[in-house]
Amino acid sequence: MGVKGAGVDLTTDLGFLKLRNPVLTASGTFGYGLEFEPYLDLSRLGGIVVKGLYYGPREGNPPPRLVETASGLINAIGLQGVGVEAFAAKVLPQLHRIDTAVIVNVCGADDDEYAAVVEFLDRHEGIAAYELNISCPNVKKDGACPALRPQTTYDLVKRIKAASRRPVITKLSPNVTSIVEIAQAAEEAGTDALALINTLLAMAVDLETRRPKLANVYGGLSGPAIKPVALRMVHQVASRVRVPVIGLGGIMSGADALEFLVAGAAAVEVGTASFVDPDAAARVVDEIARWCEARGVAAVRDVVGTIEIP
Amino acid sequence: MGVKGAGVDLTTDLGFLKLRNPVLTASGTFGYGLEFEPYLDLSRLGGIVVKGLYYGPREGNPPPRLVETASGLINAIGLQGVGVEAFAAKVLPQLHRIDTAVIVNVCGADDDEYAAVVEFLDRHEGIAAYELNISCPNVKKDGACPALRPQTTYDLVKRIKAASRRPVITKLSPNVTSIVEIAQAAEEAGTDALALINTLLAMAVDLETRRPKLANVYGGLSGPAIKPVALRMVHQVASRVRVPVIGLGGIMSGADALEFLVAGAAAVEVGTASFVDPDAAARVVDEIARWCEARGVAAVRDVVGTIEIP
Amino acid sequence: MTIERDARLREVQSWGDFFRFAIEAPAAGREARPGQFVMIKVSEGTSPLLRRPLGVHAADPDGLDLFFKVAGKGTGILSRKKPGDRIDLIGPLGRGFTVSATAKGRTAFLVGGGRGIAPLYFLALELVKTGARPVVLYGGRSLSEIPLRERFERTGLEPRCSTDDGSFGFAGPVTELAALELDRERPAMIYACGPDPMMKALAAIAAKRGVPTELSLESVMGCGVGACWGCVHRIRDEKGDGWVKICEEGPVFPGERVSWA
Amino acid sequence: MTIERDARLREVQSWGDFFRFAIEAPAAGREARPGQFVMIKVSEGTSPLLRRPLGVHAADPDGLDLFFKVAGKGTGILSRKKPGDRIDLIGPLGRGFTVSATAKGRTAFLVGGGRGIAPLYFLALELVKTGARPVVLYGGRSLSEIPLRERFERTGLEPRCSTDDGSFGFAGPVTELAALELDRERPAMIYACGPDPMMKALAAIAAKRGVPTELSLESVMGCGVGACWGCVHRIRDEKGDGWVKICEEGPVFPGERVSWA
Ligand SMILES: Cc1cc2nc3c(=O)[nH]c(=O)nc-3n(C[C@H](O)[C@H](O)[C@H](O)COP(=O)(O)OP(=O)(O)OC[C@H]3O[C@@H](n4cnc5c(N)ncnc54)[C@H](O)[C@@H]3O)c2cc1C
Ligand SMILES: Cc1cc2nc3c(=O)[nH]c(=O)nc-3n(C[C@H](O)[C@H](O)[C@H](O)COP(=O)(O)OP(=O)(O)OC[C@H]3O[C@@H](n4cnc5c(N)ncnc54)[C@H](O)[C@@H]3O)c2cc1C
Ligand SMILES: Cc1cc2nc3c(=O)[nH]c(=O)nc-3n(C[C@H](O)[C@H](O)[C@H](O)COP(=O)(O)O)c2cc1C
Ligand SMILES: Cc1cc2nc3c(=O)[nH]c(=O)nc-3n(C[C@H](O)[C@H](O)[C@H](O)COP(=O)(O)O)c2cc1C
Ligand code: FES
Ligand code: FES
Repeated sequence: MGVKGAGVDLTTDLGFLKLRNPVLTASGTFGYGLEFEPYLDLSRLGGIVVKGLYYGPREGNPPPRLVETASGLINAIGLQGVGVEAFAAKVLPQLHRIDTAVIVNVCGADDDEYAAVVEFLDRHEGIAAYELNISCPNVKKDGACPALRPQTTYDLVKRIKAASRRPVITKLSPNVTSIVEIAQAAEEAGTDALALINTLLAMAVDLETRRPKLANVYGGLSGPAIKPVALRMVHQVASRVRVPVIGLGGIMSGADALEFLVAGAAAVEVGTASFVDPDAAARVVDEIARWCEARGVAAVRDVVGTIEIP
Repeated sequence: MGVKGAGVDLTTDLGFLKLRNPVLTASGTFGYGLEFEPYLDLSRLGGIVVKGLYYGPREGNPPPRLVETASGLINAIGLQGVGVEAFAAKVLPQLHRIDTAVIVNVCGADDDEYAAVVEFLDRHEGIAAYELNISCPNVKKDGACPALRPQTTYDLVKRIKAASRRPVITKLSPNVTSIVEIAQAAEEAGTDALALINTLLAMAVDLETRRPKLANVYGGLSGPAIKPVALRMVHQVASRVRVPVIGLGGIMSGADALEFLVAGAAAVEVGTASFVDPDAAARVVDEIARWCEARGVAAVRDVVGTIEIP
Repeated sequence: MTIERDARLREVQSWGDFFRFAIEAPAAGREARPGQFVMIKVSEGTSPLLRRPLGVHAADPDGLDLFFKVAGKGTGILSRKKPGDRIDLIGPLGRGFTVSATAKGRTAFLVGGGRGIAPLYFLALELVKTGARPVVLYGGRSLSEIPLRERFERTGLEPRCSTDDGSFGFAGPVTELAALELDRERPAMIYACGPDPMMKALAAIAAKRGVPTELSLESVMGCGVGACWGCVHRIRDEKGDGWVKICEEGPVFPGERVSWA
Repeated sequence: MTIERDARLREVQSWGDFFRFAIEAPAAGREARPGQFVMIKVSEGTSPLLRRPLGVHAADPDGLDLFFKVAGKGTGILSRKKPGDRIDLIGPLGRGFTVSATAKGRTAFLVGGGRGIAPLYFLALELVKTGARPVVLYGGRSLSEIPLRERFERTGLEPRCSTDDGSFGFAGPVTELAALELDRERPAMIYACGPDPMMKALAAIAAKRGVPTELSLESVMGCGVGACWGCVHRIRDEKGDGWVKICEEGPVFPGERVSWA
């Protein structure tokens, strides 16, 4: 084996989907994937979760849309996007030539729109699964979204599972009292997997102008600052559901990713890190492989959920 | 006026309590106050919130109790403390000679213990108010505490208000779906003020040993990392309750403190910052005064809640 | 565009809060065009977390120059780097100025406000190469805020300067100076970079006289590579207004396409 | 104890991962006693957020020395500081070794493992001043891990060394070396600093022979001033076991008071 770590088996089986390795890119932090071709070989990734899609094209929020905080980033993009038609016509065909799993992050103003998105996309090929974004804090007042209540989570997931011919990954919000309750509601409704966490509802104030730094007032906090909350939630959920959990939140390195795997995640997503280093996700893959090799771990799956609680 | 900023009126009126300035020290981050006498003049602070007190002495959790994260700190001290009798006998008398408001952070394993603590302390002088810690994530499983539900919050606050002859500040947990619901429940139950936020339930994993880095598994995340979440919650609550809100979470500087005041906090607490710089709270007072003077702000209260939402 | 994880800082020149860095980065240097920018990681740690965008101030096959003003934390950390230190940059990025828009022999106005002068030096040199005649209008708050004067003069370009406080050159905003110059002479093109209010005023002045402009816009940037959608500005096209990513379609836009709030 | 926000780094000496810093900090230097420590802010930013505890390695009226091994992020940043750089420290903190516990003319064993040797150099010098006879036992993984040998020798102290790999001196853990030395000679006191397993073993060895010990304990420290209750170790007193803050009552404790998990 030439490359260090090349001998390690990184394949990851989510049951409904086999991945080359457990590293996906997080929705909204990797564009439609193609933006990153100059920086890394996309076929080295486990998969790509594309930017959140509503049915129609969306304007998004006015700027400022981003503000940096201590080891974090608050965003209020407002899911600006091209809509399903343009996506299917312009983006999907180009993604076909890339040998990696393409997962579409599905959004909606209401349950009908979510359903319309998957029904439309079901008619197109080249999509491995849907990631149901029921947790975007940047579109409604006070960050309202279906993922804040077990019932709304259950209803939406049930509806989408019925509407869709593809596996559904439900992406949860950390802005809840009991992430386990929400996770279990999604599981009961038949989700094939869970992804957590989305961003923490947050705010920044410009002291000189005495205004919010974001035009949208509130936004979603991501990056290393939130990793300890994400790890806790992944650990809480993984031990209490049967479906695979995809962990994310502040992953910047292979070591970060491995911590999520140890805590019980079957796979991970790399988000904000891709802004700092466009090739971060590929580096995470390499670092995971090297770590496994150095420790004599033959297959990365052997690490999943191995945390010992003394 | 000699000192820069000395001309600015920093006095803060919480209604039930007048403070020299809006800067308090956060419970558990300033010991019993006396530990800091070598580093700053305690009488320059608006007040001191002492370490959480249970009725009896407590062992606390085994070490490791602390782990650093990106711009943050996770702690699982488990409220080790001397108990009310030793506090009243040894600590309180020494605090008498210091000319600053002393606020006692009250804890309990159940509502009865909370009540017992205030009933005991009510018989002693030199306490300006109680801060009801209904939100410590480090004592029960999965961070369970009364502040996670409106009803348990309401019941406990009601009980303590009836039991106590002193004003009660209710300290809220950020680990909830709707901080506003909890805040309103505490207000209905008659709390005199609200303090937010306590720590975010978090976890860190030691990749090499594949164990949690904290003996307690989960702990509470504090420091600059959580400031954006704290500001958001203070802003959400301040505009929806009539009682004064005390803001905290990641305040390291006068500018940070002023952001909380602008967002609607009547006063602030300095927490983790005191670990990094034992004189941080006094520095925050100075920086607030200097900022006000430079901007021609005559009284700091004129800044409170002045945020403009465009 | 490339990721250069260990480009080297070769030379540092400074004037108060302003710094010029000469950086050894051959690949980026060869590729860079005027108006393009690079994204720099100023710290190894996680705060500041994001890279900072800086325009290419000059470029040659060995590398490129940056010219920046300390605006806060990130540029502050950057300014403390010493020759020999590692520089982690991505670039060149974005679409720059259309050098060819000014024909051989024709005049172009290059209007720079404060740190906005950075990319215009590179542009001026390229225009000279094509045989066009760049006229540099350089404005700042005061004399200390227009430190690149000598650098332009050394290349034979005589920048016409303005200062808000009148401490040097024309007393007033550089946009007023531009208006006066436009009454004397009608350039083929106006290229500009500076704070939004200046750009907005200049666009209006140029439009009134029917002179085409290219404006380099600024925004907070999360990624610089078109992935975060954080850097949008209101831009017109056939289909009307929309939020356009300036890191990707810009940072340089034809003045008539830019809508101002 | 004082906060010295701008103490100056005067001199740096290094051996691989080990560093000795001579710092100009008069107030702290005058006050420091062997076994006390200082809390150092290694970065201006928020990561790492907390100060790092380092023992006082030597002290005089001009300031103090530190001796540390790069263990991670914080000590890594610290190790890159250069003479003339600012050092932000609080100290001296905690309760050190009881120098007077070894009477004039009596022998004391000073047992240091790895970086744990740091405070014992200071202690040895103080013991010599009081007319006691310090015998230094210095252990490390290999020759490269016991760099302070020469420094001790220059002061006339001949440290007896051990290395786990036998690359220098006694081959084996320093605790075994201590056991052998104890069979030859019975000191008035054993002072020790090193990793927990070494301290635990040493405490047992000394107890068996009835020799009193003082052990300097380590723990992650949030504040160093007794405020966070994060640095506790299991310590015995009249009332039995309890979690005791080592930054306040320690870091040095009589061996018989320390309970080991
Ligand atoms: C395409 C492009 C090219 C640029 N070229 C140059 C250049 O050549 N020379 C130069 O000096 N500056 C340039 N800038 C501006 C430079 O990027 C900012 O000054 C820098 O990012 C501020 O970072 P900081 O950490 O020092 O300040 P911060 O501490 O992040 O912020 C300080 C202040 O600057 C504002 N700010 C932050 N980021 C930006 C930004 N990207 N654009 C505008 N304002 C910002 C903040 O809102 C705040 O008010 C350019 C910006 C863009 C978008
Ligand atoms: C009272 C006291 C005196 C000390 N004196 C010295 C000294 O003179 N020379 C010296 O080299 N070291 C000394 N240490 C240890 C030193 O404080 C740690 O090595 C340092 O804090 C590690 O910080 P870091 O950021 O480099 O490592 P991190 O990146 O924080 O952690 C790296 C590894 O070190 C461990 N660690 C972190 N903090 C401590 C700590 N406070 N104690 C023990 N292990 C820790 C972590 O668990 C991790 O495994 C002392 C510790 C204490 C408590
Ligand atoms: C700029 C930005 C845009 C995002 N857009 C989406 C989105 O469209 N859909 C979604 O489910 N999550 C979105 N997220 C959340 C991320 O996918 C991820 O859940 C979050 O950032 C935490 O991971 P990180 O800390 O690694 O970034 C976005 C995050 C950022 C920073
Ligand atoms: C070590 C430590 C101990 C704490 N103990 C208490 C406590 O006893 N009672 C309480 O209400 N909050 C306690 N807190 C929470 C703080 O008071 C504060 O709410 C939190 O740290 C957020 O503020 P900060 O980011 O400024 O530290 C503790 C925090 C830390 C870090
Ligand atoms: S900076 Fe991220 S899209 Fe432009
Ligand atoms: S380090 Fe904070 S109490 Fe000891």
